[in-house]
Amino acid sequence: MTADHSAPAFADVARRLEAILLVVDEPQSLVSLATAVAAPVPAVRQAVEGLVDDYDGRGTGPRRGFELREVGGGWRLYVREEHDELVSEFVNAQAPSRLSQAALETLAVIAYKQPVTRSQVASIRAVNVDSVVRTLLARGLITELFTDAETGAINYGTTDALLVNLGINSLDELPHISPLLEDGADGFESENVR
Amino acid sequence: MTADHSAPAFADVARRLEAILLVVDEPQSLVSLATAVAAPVPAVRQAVEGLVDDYDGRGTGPRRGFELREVGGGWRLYVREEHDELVSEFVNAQAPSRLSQAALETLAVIAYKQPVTRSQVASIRAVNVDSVVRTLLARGLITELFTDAETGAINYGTTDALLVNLGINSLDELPHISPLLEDGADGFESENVR
Amino acid sequence: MAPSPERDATPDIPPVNEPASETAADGAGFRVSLGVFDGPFDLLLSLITKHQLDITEVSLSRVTDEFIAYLRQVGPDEELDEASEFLVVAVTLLDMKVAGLLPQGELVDAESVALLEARDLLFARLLQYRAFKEVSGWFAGRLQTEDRRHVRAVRLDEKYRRAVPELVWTLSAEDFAALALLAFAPKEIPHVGLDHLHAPLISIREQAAVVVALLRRAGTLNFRELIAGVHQPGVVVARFLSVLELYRHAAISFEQLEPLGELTLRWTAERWTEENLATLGADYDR
Repeated sequence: MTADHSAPAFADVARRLEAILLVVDEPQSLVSLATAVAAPVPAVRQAVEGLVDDYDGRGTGPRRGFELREVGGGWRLYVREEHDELVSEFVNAQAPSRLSQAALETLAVIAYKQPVTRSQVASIRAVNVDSVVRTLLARGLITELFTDAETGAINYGTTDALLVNLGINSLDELPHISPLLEDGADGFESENVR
Repeated sequence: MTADHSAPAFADVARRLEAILLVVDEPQSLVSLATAVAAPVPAVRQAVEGLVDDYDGRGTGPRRGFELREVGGGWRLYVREEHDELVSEFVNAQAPSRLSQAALETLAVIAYKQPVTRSQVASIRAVNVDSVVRTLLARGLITELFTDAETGAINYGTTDALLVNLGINSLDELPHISPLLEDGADGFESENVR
Repeated sequence: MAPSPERDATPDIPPVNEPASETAADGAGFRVSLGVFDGPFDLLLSLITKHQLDITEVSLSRVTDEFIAYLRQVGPDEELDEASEFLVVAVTLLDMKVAGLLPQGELVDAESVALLEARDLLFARLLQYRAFKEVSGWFAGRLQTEDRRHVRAVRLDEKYRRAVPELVWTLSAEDFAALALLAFAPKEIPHVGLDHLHAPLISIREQAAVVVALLRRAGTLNFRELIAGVHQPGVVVARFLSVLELYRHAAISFEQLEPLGELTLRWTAERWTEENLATLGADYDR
């Protein structure tokens, strides 16, 4: 509403964003941030970009020990990477158990092929994937998207939690493998190869 | 250790303090902070004071939406008071007045299985439960009981607030579902055939 | 999932990814330590990598031989579906090899067309599998990097928590227990629904659970009582089979005074755990 004084309004939005970012426990989209600080999305976008620069030391201040990152579809405060070890020691963090190679490959297939059924994944990997799918579900990395009305097969897709775990903001940021896939596309789409 | 170059060392301590302060729940004493960032207490005191001024806008940067405050003998980041209302509204808008089905089921699992870790609950529910556990914690329906010395996993249990909501005096008054619990799966006592 | 590492394993054989040492003609030249591979494509890829060859017809015959040799090591008691996955690939490879050995006539007959298609399909799937295998390395790296990151996730201050609207709670203790039952119910990954194709499958184990529950409560029952109120013939059959199984486990005894006469069942098990139930009727699973 008081959009006449551009500079103070911007600073104001940035300060309110800082307050909100301090309490959130999930990535917040620009829209959700805009609602929270009662400002239009473009102003919030500008303020967020300003804060990123600010914390990265491209403003008047120093490069902070924390940073503002866009991950998993939203913005959150992170410890800057160079201090990760220090913080790990302090919080005595346990390294979470790693995913098996089979789980990683299955996850990759689901990420690129979603929505995809278990039998489609199995035919790409040529092995049974049931237990691996269960692990990925329990980790919250994949989710059931919908059930095929005709076959009753469940279609799986990846979650925002996967994006967060990969440190990316959207599936578009996955590396390109389409050239390889196009080669192989014909034939196996017909799915009853066994 | 490299206390010869006072200025860069100070900045360095301040940045590491920022990293630690970003992740702590509880106010941290100067001694604890000094241990965390591996710097002598006087240097840490100086850096903390520097950060207070910095966040309050008495340095080169703006007055931040958060502040560094000493409360109960320790230091922690707080939302600056002038943004309290904004944050309250945000939190309020985020928290529905009813628990979701997922949250209720997770709560039930914790109630009957306590003490229980998040990953145990996740494997019973076959979904990731991190965010609902946070919700239940925030609602005061569950609490952290203790941390497993070996695995570092936090064990959760229910609170008196749950008992009050259920209208019972103790956990013993929860209706029995023990056949299910003993072996976790085959609840055949209930005789209902598909 | 992978074949068990013990059987037929020859541990002193170099890993398959190593550059090809000359292992040619001597039949048993190529041995793999079982358990290394997670599937036929995995094996095929390893063989191809081992010979540092492109997937071309030139390499095909050799790779086929080694693949078949590997398959021979997979014993007959190997998991059926696992072995069959390997077999499908092996048959395709063999077909292709045979086609390569035979002189090619000018006439393109239906069979060779089908063979070409099979080859293209196999190659296509192999390429695809390799693509996913490669990209899974990227996933592993990213997950590992991000595991080390720390995000701000602190408890909400008490004063903000108080701002949260009062929780609306409508469940009684009984509702809550019912919810718990629901939550503890085993969550099998649902299978593709085939109900529209076949009669629904009836589990002997589930029926045995019912029989056990009924008999333990009553002590003695005749079979008619055991199937009282059951209208599905399949359930009756399953209950009968589970009675036989329970007899085999010495959990019950039965009496029948005359042929086709009343069958009286008595619960006799001194020790009975749910584990017995879990393995019961396993013979009928396939």
